[in-house]
Amino acid sequence: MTTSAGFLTGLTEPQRGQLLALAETVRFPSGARIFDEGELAERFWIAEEGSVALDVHVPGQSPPIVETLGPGDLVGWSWLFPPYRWHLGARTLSPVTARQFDAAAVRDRCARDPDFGHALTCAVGSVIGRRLRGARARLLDLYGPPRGGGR
Amino acid sequence: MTHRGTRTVHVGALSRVEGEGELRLRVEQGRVTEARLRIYEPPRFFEAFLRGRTHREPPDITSRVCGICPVAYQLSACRAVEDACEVAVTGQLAALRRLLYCGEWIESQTLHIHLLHAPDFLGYPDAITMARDHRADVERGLRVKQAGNAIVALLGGRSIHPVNVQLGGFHRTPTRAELAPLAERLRRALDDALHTVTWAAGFDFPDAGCDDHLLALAEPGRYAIEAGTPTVMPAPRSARLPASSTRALPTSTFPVRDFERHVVERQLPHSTALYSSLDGHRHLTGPLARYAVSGRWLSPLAVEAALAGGLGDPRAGTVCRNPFRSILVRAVEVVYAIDEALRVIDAYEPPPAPAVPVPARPGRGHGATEAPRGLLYHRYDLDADGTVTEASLIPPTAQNQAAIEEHLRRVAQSRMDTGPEPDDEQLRHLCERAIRNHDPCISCSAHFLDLTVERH
Amino acid sequence: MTEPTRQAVMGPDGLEALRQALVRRGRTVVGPTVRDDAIVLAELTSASELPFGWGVEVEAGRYRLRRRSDRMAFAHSAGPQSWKKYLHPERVRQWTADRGPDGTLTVREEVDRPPAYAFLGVRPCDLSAIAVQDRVLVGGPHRDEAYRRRRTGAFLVVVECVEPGATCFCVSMGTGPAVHGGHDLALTEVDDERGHRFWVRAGSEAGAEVLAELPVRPADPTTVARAEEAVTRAAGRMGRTMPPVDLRDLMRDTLEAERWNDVAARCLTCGNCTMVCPTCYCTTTEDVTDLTGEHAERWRRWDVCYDLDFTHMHGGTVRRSGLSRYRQWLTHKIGTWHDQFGSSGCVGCGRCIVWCPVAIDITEEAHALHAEASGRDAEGAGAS
Amino acid sequence: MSGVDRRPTMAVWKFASCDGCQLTLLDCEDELLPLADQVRISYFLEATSAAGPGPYDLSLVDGSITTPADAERIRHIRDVSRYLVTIGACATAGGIQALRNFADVAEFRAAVYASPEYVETLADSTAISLNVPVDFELRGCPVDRGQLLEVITAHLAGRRPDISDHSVCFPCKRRGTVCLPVAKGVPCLGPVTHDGCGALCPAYGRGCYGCFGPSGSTNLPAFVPLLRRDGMSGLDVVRVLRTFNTAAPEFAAASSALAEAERPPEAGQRDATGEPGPGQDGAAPRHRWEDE
Amino acid sequence: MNVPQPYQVVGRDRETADTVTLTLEPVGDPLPAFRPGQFAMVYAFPRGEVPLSLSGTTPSGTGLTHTVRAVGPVTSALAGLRPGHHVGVRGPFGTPWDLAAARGGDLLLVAGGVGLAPLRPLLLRALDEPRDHRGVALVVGARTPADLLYRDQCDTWAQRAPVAVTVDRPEPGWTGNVGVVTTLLDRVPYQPRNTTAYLCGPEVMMRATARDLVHRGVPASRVFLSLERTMRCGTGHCGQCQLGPLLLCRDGPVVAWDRAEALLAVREL
Repeated sequence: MTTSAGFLTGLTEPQRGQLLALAETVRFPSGARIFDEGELAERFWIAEEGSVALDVHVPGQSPPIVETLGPGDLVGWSWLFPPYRWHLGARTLSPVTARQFDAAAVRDRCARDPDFGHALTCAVGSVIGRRLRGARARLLDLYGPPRGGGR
Repeated sequence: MTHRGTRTVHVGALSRVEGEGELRLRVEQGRVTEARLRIYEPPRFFEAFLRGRTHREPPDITSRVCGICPVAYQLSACRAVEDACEVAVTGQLAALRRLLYCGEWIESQTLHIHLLHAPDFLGYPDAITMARDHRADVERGLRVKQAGNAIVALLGGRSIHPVNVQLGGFHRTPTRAELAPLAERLRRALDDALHTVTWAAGFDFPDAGCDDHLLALAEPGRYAIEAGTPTVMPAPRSARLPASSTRALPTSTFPVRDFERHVVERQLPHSTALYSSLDGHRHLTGPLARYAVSGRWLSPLAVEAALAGGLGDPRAGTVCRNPFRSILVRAVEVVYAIDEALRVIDAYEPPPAPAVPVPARPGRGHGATEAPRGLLYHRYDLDADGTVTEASLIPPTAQNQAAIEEHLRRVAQSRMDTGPEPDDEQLRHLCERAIRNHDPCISCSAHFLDLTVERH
Repeated sequence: MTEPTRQAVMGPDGLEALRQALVRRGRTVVGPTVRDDAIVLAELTSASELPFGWGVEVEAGRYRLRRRSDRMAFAHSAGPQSWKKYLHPERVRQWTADRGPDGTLTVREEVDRPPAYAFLGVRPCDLSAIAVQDRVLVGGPHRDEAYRRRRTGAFLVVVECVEPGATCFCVSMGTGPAVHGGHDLALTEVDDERGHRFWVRAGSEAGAEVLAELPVRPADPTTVARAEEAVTRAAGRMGRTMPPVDLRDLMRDTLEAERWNDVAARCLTCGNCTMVCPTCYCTTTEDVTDLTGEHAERWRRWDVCYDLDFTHMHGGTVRRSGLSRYRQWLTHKIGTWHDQFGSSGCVGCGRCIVWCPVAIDITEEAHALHAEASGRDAEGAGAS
Repeated sequence: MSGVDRRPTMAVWKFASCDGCQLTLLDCEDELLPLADQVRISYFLEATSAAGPGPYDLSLVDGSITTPADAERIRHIRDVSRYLVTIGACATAGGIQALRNFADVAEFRAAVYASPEYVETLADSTAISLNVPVDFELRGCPVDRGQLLEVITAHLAGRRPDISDHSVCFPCKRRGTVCLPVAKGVPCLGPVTHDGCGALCPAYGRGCYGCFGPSGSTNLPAFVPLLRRDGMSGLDVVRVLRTFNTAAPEFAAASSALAEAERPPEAGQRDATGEPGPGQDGAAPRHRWEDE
Repeated sequence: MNVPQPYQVVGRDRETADTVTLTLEPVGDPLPAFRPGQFAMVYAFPRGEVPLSLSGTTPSGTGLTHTVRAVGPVTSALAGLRPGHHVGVRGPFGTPWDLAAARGGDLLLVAGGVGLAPLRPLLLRALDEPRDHRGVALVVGARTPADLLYRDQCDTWAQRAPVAVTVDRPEPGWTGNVGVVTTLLDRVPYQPRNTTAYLCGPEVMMRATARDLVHRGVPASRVFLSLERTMRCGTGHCGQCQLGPLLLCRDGPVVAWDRAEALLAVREL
């Protein structure tokens, strides 16, 4: 099991520098929508402060929250894989400061520098894996009422 | 609602009988033209699936025909298969069988007397309600019943579907020491059973009679239970319905092997039970028949009980033909069974082996015993390795069905004739009582009553 | 006051004298006797009820009583029952509880008064089994009082084993065939040209007192030599062995072995092995109520790790597969018992082998696990 | 009785059966009247003519479903019952009458009745739980009196009934009976049979014949060879598995596998242990209307 | 004497829809003092007994606090009790949370669902004795916000120590974290190598959390889990609570991960 102590810990120091060189710092007020399901994934973020909710649009409901992200977490990975469209939405639950990346530029960098590309892909893969494990754990409904016994 | 004309009265789901059936009466212009006991208890096909089983299996399998009288089924089956294999079970093993059967008589007859039948005479829907006013009587019945069950449980392992009976005898026979506490209990039950006779003698019995042929096993020297020869006491010739107490008529007998030549089963559309007749006549088996053909062989204590119960002296040939008074005959039979059980226990010596061998041989065997409700006949055809190739079971209630229907018709008619025409509810109540006189075992007959009265 | 006799020789009539001496002390004397085609344990109303001249032939899944050519009373291996039947009864009431009209709860501890037992004919393996149950039931911070009341002061007459069965392996477990203490009296049976007799030794003061009342003669060297020789010979005639390794390590290291699949395919999970085992002690509880619901009782009864309910939690059964339940039994018996109670739970009596209807053999399984582990080690060594 | 009757109501229902399991209630001689103080017996045809209206707190169901009308009736009973307990092998596993499931019911009917067309029946005899949801199943042919009382008293106290799923070997050993297969080579179904009787047959020197059906944990493929070792033929094993719990899934699977292996070249209809009939090929009961 | 001692319900707090906290005081002599992590066998007349961990402290010092979730007949009966009702109690049984192991270092408490209950007395003790430790942090996972135990108290604790809460399924209006409890292990401060962790919750959740913590550098011998198996006697005699070499009523319920890991890795052990 990998540590989840920040997305960037998956990269070496030089790679981290290379990636951060492509970033600009952005701020979102509380309650701002960062992106929405189905849009083209042109940017992504690494949260530095504040809390981001991943949500999904359901007609007639306020969007249910699938997971919340905090400082150090990668916000968005759909930009790395075709069709480059967000499969969830994201909005801020508090004022958020984040590093923002241009997806095309990062992909371009990956294409030109396979070592960097590999490292970044692994780091994103590890985040996806962790979220998948979390999703599965929640699917088990471990805290729910006991089942299967009967007797 | 009461009205003259034609109507159908329906008693759905008879209560305080064993099994499921309904009753239908058709009344046309004040005449009861038809009384039908419809058994809707679903068929279970015992005779079909006995085929292909080994000759050792019928006692356990046929036990499951009826949870009320499993011992009757087990022992009729044993007798029939042993007959086919030409083996006779005698001595202490036979005595133990009689003891086991006494247990079933005591518990089953007492169940009927106290829990099913007595509430009719005292005007309660059931024994539990009756116990609010007559707790001592109900408890006394439960004690006697428990003593009967104790016999079956000791000899058989458990009171319903006992496990210890096998062809040739038992799997394990008791020691004298094991029987001793039973005797102690039976002696107390005997006082209770005698008390029950005098209690029941105080009931108010409607005047009724029956003109059926009476069929029961007889075994000169003792009251037939687990063995005997089919014996017929014919219906009185008189055109008048006989009084409830009559004189014995000369009896005739036939061998068990000829049973199916005399007792013929036929099927009617309204019932899953089979009807049967005796040489073309309506006949009745059960306590009235047994008392008529074997009464003189009752033990002195049981004869005293009969006299105290107002049944007359069976040694002098008094026959009871009032179905309502069958409760008294049952109570006397319980006294007899307890008395007899004590006699067997007293004379008991453990046999050298728990069973005699019953090797398979091809042939046909017949067996009949007196179930609490009447004569129960089994017949098996075996092939060389003992496989059952054909089986026939004729339970008492199937034999009694025609007689029961006739009694119903008469009871209903008599009520119509002697007063204002009863409403449906009164008729239903009357019919249910009349049926309970016979303690019909519908599960057995599954092959049985909702009263539907058609009034046209 | 004279020093009580510590050893002696007595004839077979001494057994009845012994029984009577014990009865005079208010004891219920229990010993082996023949019933239902087996040598079972029952209260003895006469020493003549002992199985004189009876032996047994045993194999995995098979037990047959047979006549012996001699008069030996204790020349038979373990029967279907063990002393736990008396010391750790199959069902015991622990308390009764009543709720008063005001809702107050009154709980009364059940303090029964069991008989003072004397066990006549305890085999050395079974003596070890009693010691094992002592450690489990009264050796920890909490004591099982029902056991303690029965065990405290039970008088143990051990008979050393001179006729091991084909399923015996007490030598492997270090529990027999000779006795090594823990008894009140020890007997060794000899039947030869000089007659049928017993070499008797006292193992406690209580034993010495009883011995002093018996019709004995001084121990003669021949009898002692014959007796010792018979026990030594018995040690060499064990029908089974355990693999000569640390079984605790073996069990710990083979939890995922293939062999478990093999034995699981054969095991009926019927629980017979645990029921006949002289050390298996597991229990479950029953909370019973009367019809009014105002009176309740707590009972404890033998339970078995083969029962699905044994590991039933609100979410379901932990050990669902037959494999896991057989593995639990075996690894507990000869492995984790050490961790829990400081000794093996197996004494080598062979009962579980004999009384398993499908002839599963604990020693065979241990050997197979050992072979599998060794094979794996060898493979592992080759590969490196 | 003054005031409101707060006793829970109980109903007893009967389907195809021998009546023995409901009779067991009347056989509780010591407990019957005290029980009636605690529960109102609202519907129990065998014992009372007074039929109280539903719904019922506790329904005891005896018997199996064998007719179209009964299949309908049990659904109604489920609707009016808060807690439904099946009592006995018929209600819990289809009973001995489920032997028809392995045979041709039309032939069975013709064998017993001269005018089979009068008799309406389903091809299969099915357990109640295959027709409606069941809250608790009590085994046995017949049920054990003590267990029946335990189910009722536990229900009254809100306890879980103390009814074990383990094999007959447990109580057999607890009562100190010597094992019949091991000590005498007598075939015994104890190791695969559900406890409840307290190991009655072995105590009477007779091998268990499985009247409580399969235990919670069976291994029939490993067990059948033991019966063969103790002298039963393949057909004997089929017969012993096809008695009072013939349609219990574990027994049905083992008996069908064996029957297939043992099938004589010409399996006549007279062999009640012949080929599996309709209804055995799947878990779900198939109700077919035999009489139209 | 090992029979239930009568205790009287003196307090009852509803925590969630199916969970209540009972405060009990002895009717007669009190049982020996319970330490956080230990459990009692609590008897609900006439249904039976269940093991319940201590979930709090009482001012009297003789009382017991247990939080019980109604999942079966006995727990339902207990959850339905009212002040004045009697129960029977046996105990204390089992191993306590090893608080000494954390002396001078950080304490990290990770709770899942009703697993917060056995950790509460440990937390309260740690908060009461701040000089013994460097810091205390609490991480809590629950199914839904409505399933959170001790919600008001969580707010109070949060003023004294870092408290992070996450839920699997948010409800409208929930503004906190959503996700599994392990995602919070980065949101509270602790120095892994100098941390003692106490986990209580479903076994799957404890396994994942223990692995994550060890990966972060928390020594396996200082990750404590409260394990659960069937318990009948509490006294080490019934054999039902075995987990390999452990008798959980005696050697547990609190077990360190360096012992538990291999045991929990074997299926159906």
